Amino acid sequence: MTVPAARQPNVVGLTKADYGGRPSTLCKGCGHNAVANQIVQVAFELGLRPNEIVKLSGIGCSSKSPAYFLGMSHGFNALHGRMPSIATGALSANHKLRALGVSGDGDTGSIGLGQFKHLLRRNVRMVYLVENNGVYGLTKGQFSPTAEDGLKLKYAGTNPFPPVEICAEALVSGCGFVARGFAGDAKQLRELLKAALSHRGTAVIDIISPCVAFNNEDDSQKSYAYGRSNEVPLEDIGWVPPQDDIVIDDHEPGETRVIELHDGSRMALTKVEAGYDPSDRGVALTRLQQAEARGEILTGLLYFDDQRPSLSEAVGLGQTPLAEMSDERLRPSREALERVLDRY
Amino acid sequence: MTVPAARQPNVVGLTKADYGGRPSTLCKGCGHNAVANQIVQVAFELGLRPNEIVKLSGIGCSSKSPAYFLGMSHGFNALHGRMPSIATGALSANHKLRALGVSGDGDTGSIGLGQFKHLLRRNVRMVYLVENNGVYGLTKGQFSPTAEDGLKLKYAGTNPFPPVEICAEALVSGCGFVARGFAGDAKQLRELLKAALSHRGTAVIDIISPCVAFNNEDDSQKSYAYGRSNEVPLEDIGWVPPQDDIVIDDHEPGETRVIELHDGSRMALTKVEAGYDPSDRGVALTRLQQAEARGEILTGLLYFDDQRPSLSEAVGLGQTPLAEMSDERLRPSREALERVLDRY
Amino acid sequence: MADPLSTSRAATRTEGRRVSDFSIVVATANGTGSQTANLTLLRAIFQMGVPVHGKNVFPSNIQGLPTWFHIRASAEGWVARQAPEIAVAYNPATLHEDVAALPSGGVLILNDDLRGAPERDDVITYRVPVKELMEDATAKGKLKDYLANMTYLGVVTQLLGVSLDEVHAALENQFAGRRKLVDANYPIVEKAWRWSESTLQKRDPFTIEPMSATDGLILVTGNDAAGLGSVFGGASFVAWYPITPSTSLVDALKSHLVDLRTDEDGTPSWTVIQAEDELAAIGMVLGAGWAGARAVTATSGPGISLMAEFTGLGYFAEIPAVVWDVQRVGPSTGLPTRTGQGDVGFAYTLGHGDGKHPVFLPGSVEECFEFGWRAFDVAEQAQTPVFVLTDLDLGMNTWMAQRFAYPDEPMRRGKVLRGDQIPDDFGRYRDVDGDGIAPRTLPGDPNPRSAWFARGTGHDDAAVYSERPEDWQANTDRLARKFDTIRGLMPAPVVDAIEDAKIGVICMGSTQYAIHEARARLAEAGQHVSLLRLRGLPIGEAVRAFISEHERTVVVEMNRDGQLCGILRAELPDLAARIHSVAHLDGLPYAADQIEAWLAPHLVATGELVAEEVV
Amino acid sequence: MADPLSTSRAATRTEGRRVSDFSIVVATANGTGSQTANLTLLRAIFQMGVPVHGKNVFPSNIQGLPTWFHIRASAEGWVARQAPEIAVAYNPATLHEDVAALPSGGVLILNDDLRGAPERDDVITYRVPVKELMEDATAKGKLKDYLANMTYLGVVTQLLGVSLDEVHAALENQFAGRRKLVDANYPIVEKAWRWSESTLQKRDPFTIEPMSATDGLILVTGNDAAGLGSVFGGASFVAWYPITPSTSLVDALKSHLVDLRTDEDGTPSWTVIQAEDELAAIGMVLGAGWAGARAVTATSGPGISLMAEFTGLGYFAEIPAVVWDVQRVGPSTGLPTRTGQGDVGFAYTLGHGDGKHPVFLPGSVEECFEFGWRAFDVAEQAQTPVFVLTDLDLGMNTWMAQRFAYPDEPMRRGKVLRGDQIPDDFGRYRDVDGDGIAPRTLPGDPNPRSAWFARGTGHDDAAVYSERPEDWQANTDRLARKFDTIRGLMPAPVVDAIEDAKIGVICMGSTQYAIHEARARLAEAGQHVSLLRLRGLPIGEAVRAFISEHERTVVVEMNRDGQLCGILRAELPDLAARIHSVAHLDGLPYAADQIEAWLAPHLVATGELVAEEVV
Ligand SMILES: Cc1ncc(C[n+]2csc(CCOP(=O)(O)OP(=O)(O)O)c2C)c(N)n1
Ligand SMILES: Cc1ncc(C[n+]2csc(CCOP(=O)(O)OP(=O)(O)O)c2C)c(N)n1
Ligand code: SF4
Ligand code: SF4
Ligand SMILES: [Mg+2]
Ligand SMILES: [Mg+2]
Repeated sequence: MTVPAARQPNVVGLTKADYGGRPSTLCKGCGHNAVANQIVQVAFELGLRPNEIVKLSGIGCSSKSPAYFLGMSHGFNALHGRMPSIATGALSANHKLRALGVSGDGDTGSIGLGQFKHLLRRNVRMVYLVENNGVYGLTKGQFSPTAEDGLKLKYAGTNPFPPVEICAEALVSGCGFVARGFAGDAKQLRELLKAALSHRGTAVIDIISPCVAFNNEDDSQKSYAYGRSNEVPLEDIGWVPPQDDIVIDDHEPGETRVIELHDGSRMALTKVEAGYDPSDRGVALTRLQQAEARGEILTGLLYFDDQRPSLSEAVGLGQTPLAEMSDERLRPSREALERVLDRY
Repeated sequence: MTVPAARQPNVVGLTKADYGGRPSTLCKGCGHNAVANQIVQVAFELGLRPNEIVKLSGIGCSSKSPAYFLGMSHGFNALHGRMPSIATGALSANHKLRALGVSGDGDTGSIGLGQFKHLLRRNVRMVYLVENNGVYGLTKGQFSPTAEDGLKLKYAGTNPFPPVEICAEALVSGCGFVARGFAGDAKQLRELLKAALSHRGTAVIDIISPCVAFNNEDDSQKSYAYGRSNEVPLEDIGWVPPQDDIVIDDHEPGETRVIELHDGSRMALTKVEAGYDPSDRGVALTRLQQAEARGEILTGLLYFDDQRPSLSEAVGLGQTPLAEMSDERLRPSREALERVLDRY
Repeated sequence: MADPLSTSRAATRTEGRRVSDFSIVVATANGTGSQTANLTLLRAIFQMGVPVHGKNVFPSNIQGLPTWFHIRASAEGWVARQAPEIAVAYNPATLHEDVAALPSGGVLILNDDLRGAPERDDVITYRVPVKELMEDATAKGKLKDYLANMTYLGVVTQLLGVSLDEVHAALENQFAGRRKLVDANYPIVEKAWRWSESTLQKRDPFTIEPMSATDGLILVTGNDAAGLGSVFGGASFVAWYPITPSTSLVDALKSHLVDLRTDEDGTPSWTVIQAEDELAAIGMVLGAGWAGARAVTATSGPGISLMAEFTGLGYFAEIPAVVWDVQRVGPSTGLPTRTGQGDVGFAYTLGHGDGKHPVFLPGSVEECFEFGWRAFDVAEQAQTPVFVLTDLDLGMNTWMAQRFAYPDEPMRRGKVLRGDQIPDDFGRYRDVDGDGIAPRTLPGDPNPRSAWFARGTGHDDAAVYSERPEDWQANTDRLARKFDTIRGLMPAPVVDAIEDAKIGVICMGSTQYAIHEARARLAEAGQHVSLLRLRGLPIGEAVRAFISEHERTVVVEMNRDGQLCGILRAELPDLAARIHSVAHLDGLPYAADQIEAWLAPHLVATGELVAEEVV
Repeated sequence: MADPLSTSRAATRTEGRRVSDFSIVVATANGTGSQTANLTLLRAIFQMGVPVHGKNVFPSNIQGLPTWFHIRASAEGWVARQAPEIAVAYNPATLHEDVAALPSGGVLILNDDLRGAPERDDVITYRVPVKELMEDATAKGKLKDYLANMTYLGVVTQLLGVSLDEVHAALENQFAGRRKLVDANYPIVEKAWRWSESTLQKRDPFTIEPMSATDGLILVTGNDAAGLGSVFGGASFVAWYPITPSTSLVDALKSHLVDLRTDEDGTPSWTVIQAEDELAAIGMVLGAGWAGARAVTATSGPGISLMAEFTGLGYFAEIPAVVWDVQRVGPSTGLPTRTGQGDVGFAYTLGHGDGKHPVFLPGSVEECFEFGWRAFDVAEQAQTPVFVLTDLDLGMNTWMAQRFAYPDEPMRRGKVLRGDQIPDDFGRYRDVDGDGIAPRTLPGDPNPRSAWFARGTGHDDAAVYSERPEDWQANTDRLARKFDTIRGLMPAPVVDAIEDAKIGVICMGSTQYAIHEARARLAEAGQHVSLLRLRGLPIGEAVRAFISEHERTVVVEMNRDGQLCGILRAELPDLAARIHSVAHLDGLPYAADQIEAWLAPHLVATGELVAEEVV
């Protein structure tokens, strides 16, 4: 596919700007902004029709971001952890729509874990993005359930619990598209987004998306948690200096890259090798475990299987979405009523 | 350990009858009754002190059963799907207590999935039994999320969704004791219960516990679902004939046994082999997958690891439970207050 | 344990014959399948043209615990609960209490295989040799126990003078004509009926005589009616989580959808999803409503609690939804198989912060059907979650009803703008008509102007996030205006104002039947009481008028705290002093004599009754 | 976007000097860390003995959006919101509005690096060369921007006549004496102060002069006070889920626990768990309460909705629990960083079915502390969930307060039977004392008789499952009796009844400050209005008496629907006609002039004001 230049209209006659949204109110340098930008780019490149897309989210900094892309698409900023049920209803009412859902690690892994898992069981056709930063951004830095065991954060202290592994959760729940990306790896993210948008059911992408405000390891020299406690009053977590985006643009398949976060802490990202076969759920689970054991984070398309019907297929919906059915089709006839009453 | 005779007092001077509860109001032949009986037997054999145990449950037929054992122990029949949070609070308030929790597959796998998974992350010290029958018993036979994909039930129709695998869920949530039993295999169940009761954190036992009233495969000749539709008015799901317990008492390790349920449908139970090493989470997951692929249900102790501290250990509680602390210890002194106020 | 509905111990009227005016209780154990026999008995009486009603008093359990089925036949058409004069005792576990509960002069039909029935020489006893009657029944084993229920059906019908033909017809109807089933059951009924005819000699005054009072009527449960009404309301998306007593509503709804809303090629014009819990169920319904479908869920008390947060979102983001609450006894898990009206206060203002919701209050199975489709119209016209509060008694018991009337107006889909209808200055929450209801657009609309971002956070009238105080206040004031518009959309109360009556009673829902009967009795005694049956909230002018016209208004409701009374007092402060509360909840439907007793003090207060007369 | 609190455009009083009586607003962007400078300014004024109060108006966002900090100095001690006469404009994004909002005669302290400030020749402007002042600051990069806030601190203090020593002391206090921090900041303050002294020439009338009005007082937020009070109430188990504006309550609670409740060997006498959501948080708290711990959770609106089902269980199973609701603006997600009182109606009857809960209504930081420990006593004495409703304004803003009084009575643990105290006929729900409160036992008790099975389902007085109507009614009637006992346990209202005043105002919580100021102004104009500040629900006799003594009662509350007013009308029907509602919610704390305006029509109605006077 040839990628149109931003100012040129794409196949559906829209420019990149047409896929933009309102100005972001997220922190400068927040990974979530980078993701939003890639969504705009991908939608533009694929020539998606904004009216065929709905944007969904829960509550959190991440969940705010749908306001910052696809301004010509309808959207629903739901409740904390409850995007999945809204998505299930909306996609049932109109299964012609494509849903692009943005959630956070707290929104999905904590309050929303149950709905997330049941959404996957039903295989609702949508792209489900988890912008994963290991913290609660909007409520100022508490641990999210995806924070590593033993992680020390200035605000939150030490985390004594094992992390919720979004990809593993998706795998055991029978999800047919499980991937992980990194907000700073635009190329990979775009590829994953494009593949996800064409998936038959629920496509989950767990996106490592660093929080520049609160994901600050206590003992890291460069963290401004450190800075705060030594030069800046600790109480003043009100101070959040703008940061630059973390970007890696040459991460090769099979390669492990160590990236440095704003606080100076490091994170090892391993991209699945070129020949990786994503068709075996068991292998995917094992690879995740191995990476975890090595303290690495595995990225790429980890599992793919589109055999399972989506929800609307499973319930046998036809061409016309429920939401577009005529009143005649929705309300049976007088005679039909009489027939039923005759049985009573 | 020598097993005392029922009428003889055990090490703590109690007879088996002392561990009994109120008469069961569950259906005759319900697997849940068999489980309750084994709990009584095990508590008696181990010589547990009733006052050191609390019985917890959610809502459902299964969750009723704590009323039918250990009548001298305190208990809390909580809300549907919410036993885990009650357990977390209760065991935090008094970490000297041992908790025996009974839930159902709907209670745990559906409404309670989120709380279940977060309980496991925190590793609250308790035995967590899921009496798994694939249906909602108390609400008369709807599918539970553990029902197999494609299962046809007279009342509920055909299930289009993949099952929630309780053991796999426990494994990915970092649970250190994951086992599966069968209500009809008393010997194995007692062994698992005894091991679970001495575990450091949360011990999960997924117990296959057939529902004689509603787990009736549509097309099985012997099912009374079949009977109903042909001889008995279907509307009358009010008819639930008493059944005998299904019992297998000679199931050897490594062996696969096909059992016949009351409706004539069959179920293949495979017991992990004698030499099985339960110390590898990855292996446990793989074995579960393999069994599933063969249409078998793996039973036995699938995974064991007691390295992780329990919640009360993680938060560093001392000898005295919070609930037993003196008012003096709970309310700081006048001077302490003045000291704080001086800072304001 | 004793049958809670058989409470009266007063001697029953036996002089002369008691034609088509008495109550029967059938005592069996849960899971024995006696429902078929009971419903057949009910229907046989109905077929004879005699007004009849059945109440099932069952435990929250599947097998073995006692259950009682009550049938009241009333030539005058009363259907409220009444202590039975005839008891069918087939449950060993409650034998003693069931016999003891009979009034002297009552009738006992006893399974003779049961031992230890207490002697009651003031009661007429007929002993049924069940084993014997079952001897040559073809069926074997467990099925035999099940069929044994047919023996009392045969005996009771014979004793009451119901012909075998009637019983056979009723059985056929009950089995929807499925031969095999009829053939398996009927022989036993017949044998018992003939045995009774030949052996028993009638010593009691109770009989059924043919009438034509049920001509053109149907027998149906409220939940079935509600499900059917929803289908005729165009329900296309249903998400729910099982809970007694709402489960049978969704079961009925689904089977009617399968029956009436499936195309020739088998394509459904609907989707029903069993959600993982009630939070998800209401979330799915709101998602579907936002996307343009007519979406409904049904639940009971605990589910309403779990729907609180999402209801607030639906209210604030202005999304249509219909929520049925088949009320059981609360608080908490309470009594899942008993009836009550305890959710009205909670549902009306469900959710934190400000907000009120339209509440339909059906009082009959006809209204369960009617509100089944009307609720969608109000939900879409007002773009808000709408509650329909029924109860277990209305929902799960079998009632006589007029054949349901086909919707008398087209579906009202509310203000939805499509394509070119969408103005350049479209703002999702702009009150262009001044009625507080702004036009909405739906996802999928090709017009780029159509897009808006639904949210539970503060927004301006273009749905853009805003923390500006004036935006918040303008928006919530508009929502208050909208609620006034909604007043006009709710069904008017049913008023029976008696010329210069001093007392007016206000009620809602299924309690009306006991109240009608009590009012008739009072009227005979010369005490006239007006009645206003509320059919929806918010209230309209009619309620104010009614209360103003009476010296004293008594709000009768089936909860402990007098919730509806509190709502009326709060909304009509100038009249509050005249508004009194009669609130009782023990899980049982009201009986007329309870109402009489509760109204007595008020009649005394208004001087219509002298204290002495109050027993 | 404009600062919502700077609404008045009336010219400000400039004749003569304005000594210690004016408001300042500091406009910056969120995330720039201006809080330190603002709190230091606040404290410096406080140290000079001048009554002062600060309100932070911030967005629901982490970085970049506008935020305004208001400081009101008032020699008379008024702390209600008042439109500022002095504006510090450091935020380019709101520069225009911030300047425009100033009253004529007002003062503008402008970051001179910002371009495009509108000309206001009716405003006194001082330009601060921030870059220049920061030039030789040691810190580099981003930290420099952060420290830049210190420049306005220096200039403002100098202009107001606050000595450098005071500022330094305030800074030390703010940094809890941490040298490094003081040394990093103070030089910049000093430089700016001296620059101001040497270059600016004072042209405005606003000054601070030393007083002794704050002697012995402290400066603290309501959430901090609540956390501290809870610790002195013996809180030992805390489960919560983060949500603004309750998060800082739990943060404070936890840090006080670490500080005051950790043994020498480091063993905590407490556990704090961050739950996965609010359903789990309240569940954990109930589990801990059942097992005998003093357990508490804190949340805000959405969390209250999610706690509905569990609250009903706590009410029905009778388990002590304390729930703090730091109210923000609802319904739904609403305005997370704005203040309101919209949960009172919902929390009071939270849960489906019948049921009412004790609600504490703290109106000051002192009461946040006091109710912090008292709530546990009531929860354990009444064995029920207790709510404490505060709000964002009280909870997150900084208030002057008396030093908190140490609890004047020992911990009341309620009726708990242990070991041999447990009678042979122990029944968990047996009302032995007739006050509706039955003694409980705790898990772990060695006495075998101690065991009982807690449940949300119907039960007899021995906690055994029961569906019997009489058991249900007896139990729920007892719960109603218990609620009457609770009336006696709640704090009495604070009443200021004015001799033959025709109007009585009833309020709750933090709105009292604006009301006090308004009443003082009215009193000057000869219009006397009584005040009753409710401190808890259910109400007691004092409320009835107060309303009876006044021709007209006006219930002032910060929500749209007049929720408290509705409760009072419903519970006092005979007085309801006299109870009027003043309900306003836009997210901002009330100002005295708003109260005056809202009361005016009522003063007219009672003839104390002639219509013409009302503007
Ligand atoms: C029911 C409910 N509880 C709590 C909150 C407060 N809250 C808002 S966002 C959030 C956490 C967001 O974390 P995450 O999903 O990781 O998003 P992030 O901000 O990190 O992108 C919480 C707890 C809420 N809005 N609703
Ligand atoms: C909030 C809530 N929703 C629904 C119900 C109704 N309900 C009671 S038990 C049950 C399902 C029980 O299924 P399971 O946990 O598998 O237990 P089983 O009866 O099969 O042993 C449901 C849905 C309830 N009690 N509470
Ligand atoms: S707080 Fe963290 S997650 Fe939120 S916007 Fe800022 S950087 Fe992003
Ligand atoms: S319905 Fe099923 S689960 Fe419930 S008691 Fe009967 S057999 Fe057991
Ligand atoms: Mg996050
Ligand atoms: Mg089950």
